[in-house]
Amino acid sequence: MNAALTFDTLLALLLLWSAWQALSTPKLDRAVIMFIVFGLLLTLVWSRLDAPDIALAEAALGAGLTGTLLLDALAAFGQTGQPAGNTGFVTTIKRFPTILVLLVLLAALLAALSKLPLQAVNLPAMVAQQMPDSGVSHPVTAVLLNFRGYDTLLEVAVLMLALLGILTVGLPVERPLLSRNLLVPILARYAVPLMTLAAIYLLWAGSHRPGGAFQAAAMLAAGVVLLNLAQVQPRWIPGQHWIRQLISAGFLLFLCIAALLLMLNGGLLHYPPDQAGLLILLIESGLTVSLAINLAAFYLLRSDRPEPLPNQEDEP
Amino acid sequence: MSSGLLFAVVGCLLFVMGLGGIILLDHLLRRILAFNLLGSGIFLVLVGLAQRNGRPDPVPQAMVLTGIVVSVAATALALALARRHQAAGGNTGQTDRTSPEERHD
Amino acid sequence: MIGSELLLALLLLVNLGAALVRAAQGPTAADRMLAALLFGSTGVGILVLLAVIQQTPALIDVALTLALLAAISGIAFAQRAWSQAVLGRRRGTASKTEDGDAA
Amino acid sequence: MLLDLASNLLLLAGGFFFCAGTVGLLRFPDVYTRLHALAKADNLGLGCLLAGLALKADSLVQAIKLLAIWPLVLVASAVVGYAIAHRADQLGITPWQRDDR
Repeated sequence: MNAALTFDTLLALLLLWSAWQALSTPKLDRAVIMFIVFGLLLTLVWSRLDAPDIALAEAALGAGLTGTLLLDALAAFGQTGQPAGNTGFVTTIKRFPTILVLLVLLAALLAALSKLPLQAVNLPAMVAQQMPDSGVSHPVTAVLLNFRGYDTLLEVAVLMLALLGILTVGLPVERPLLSRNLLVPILARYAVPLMTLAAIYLLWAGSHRPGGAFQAAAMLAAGVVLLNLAQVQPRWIPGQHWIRQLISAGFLLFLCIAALLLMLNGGLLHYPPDQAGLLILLIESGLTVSLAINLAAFYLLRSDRPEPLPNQEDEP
Repeated sequence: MSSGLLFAVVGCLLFVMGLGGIILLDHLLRRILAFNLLGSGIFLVLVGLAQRNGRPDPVPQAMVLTGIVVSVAATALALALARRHQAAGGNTGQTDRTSPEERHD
Repeated sequence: MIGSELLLALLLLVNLGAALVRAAQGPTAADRMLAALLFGSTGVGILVLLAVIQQTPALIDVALTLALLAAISGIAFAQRAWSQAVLGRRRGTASKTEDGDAA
Repeated sequence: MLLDLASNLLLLAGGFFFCAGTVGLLRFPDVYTRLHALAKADNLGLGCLLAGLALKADSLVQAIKLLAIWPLVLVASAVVGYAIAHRADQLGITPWQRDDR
């Protein structure tokens, strides 16, 4: 057994272990932390799969944003008491049929996996063939913004819709900091400029090597979250218009370019090859800012109304 | 066995675990975690399966990159919904249906 | 040469695994959070080794990202999430009585 | 070559310190001491590892990038370690003493 395979197997086992812990542990805090660990292990998996773009996004989002969102929610849910273990013998019997169906599904999936033909179409070769027309030299960026540009356009729309949905159902109430210390603001003051620099670097790198708008945006959003944790950046309240304007600006820029190209070239997001690089850079810069604010808004946009049910408060 | 195939199999396992979690778990936050595990499983299958021969494939990688950002958005929306549900006095399903009085201990 | 670095990466992964399993057992929530913090050092180490082994310098960027961001979830945990309610125990006895879930 | 030898020695030292950190995490009795194992031994190991790899790096830019990671990790782990220990102290978790056992 060679070392690379041992490495992969051990990594796979750790990944499955952390996923199992996140689902099965009776304690909520442990479940959330194990899920954060799962995300970080996944970063290593993407690195092993030669997907540094995804690893970058997973590291930035998993460590920066998803983790803090979940920990924040944990603090809100934690106050209603710990969930019961729910692992008694009777519940196991009741759950047996479901588990059986799931196992059959798993067997079917694995069987299907083993029967798939190795390769029906050779996508990497097709991408490589089209690369000269794409205006960039990194294949993932070419796919994201040129060959499948409309997917990316719709994705930005999905992010905006999620934020609209959150605004519609009512924003979560901001919870007070439980503890504060002097070191975190100092860290934030030094780290956030570095993170901004790193984001600009990732954006610039996107055209010729792994990196790009999403990773840069995730990095910037993490910076804003850190500023909030350091109490430098207060929460955003729903009335602030510049937030909404900036969030929609990136999407509208993308949409305008798409519409313009539709009128000029007759194809949605069909860039002329000699201007493709410039247009993609323009779109990516706009996207970075608006995606970053959108992602940060998931954490920072908080209601200014008090908790509807104050009797549930039992903070020290 | 290439690492692509290995992690595709792991992706299948994660998908089934996540699905089981969504069906079987009570607490809303746990279901959101399970939903994310399920999504990660799908991403692993997508990328791992395309790279069984060991060569990186940019198309599924770009799709998964999009998917990760979307799943963060979905998670944020789900968390907001769950917190709203709880703030409105709804049961997050986290107990102890036999003794609801003990929820405020 | 690549072989020795792969072995070192494997050694680090074994370390990471052992530390993760230990940290996940608690007994306090902070002990579990150590599991996430491990990625700030051991995870970064594995990533830079993988960058050399697989000859993908972009993984160094991933390591840089992780180094910059590893702090955030730890700080969020200490400042926002780790309360008595989450701990679920009385003051002062936490380190003794927290340990209830070996599962 | 001498450079290769130095690099390999540093890598070995890095592996050793990582192992030491893990042993510390496995054996230390409370949060404070375990934080200390993580923040000290592991970060020293990472420093050795990064220095070892930087000596072998293909280009100067890559070497500088590798070495830049270390101060970042040091600062980050110092702040996180402080934040968690501070909070643990606030929650009244008493540090372990030999007499306890």
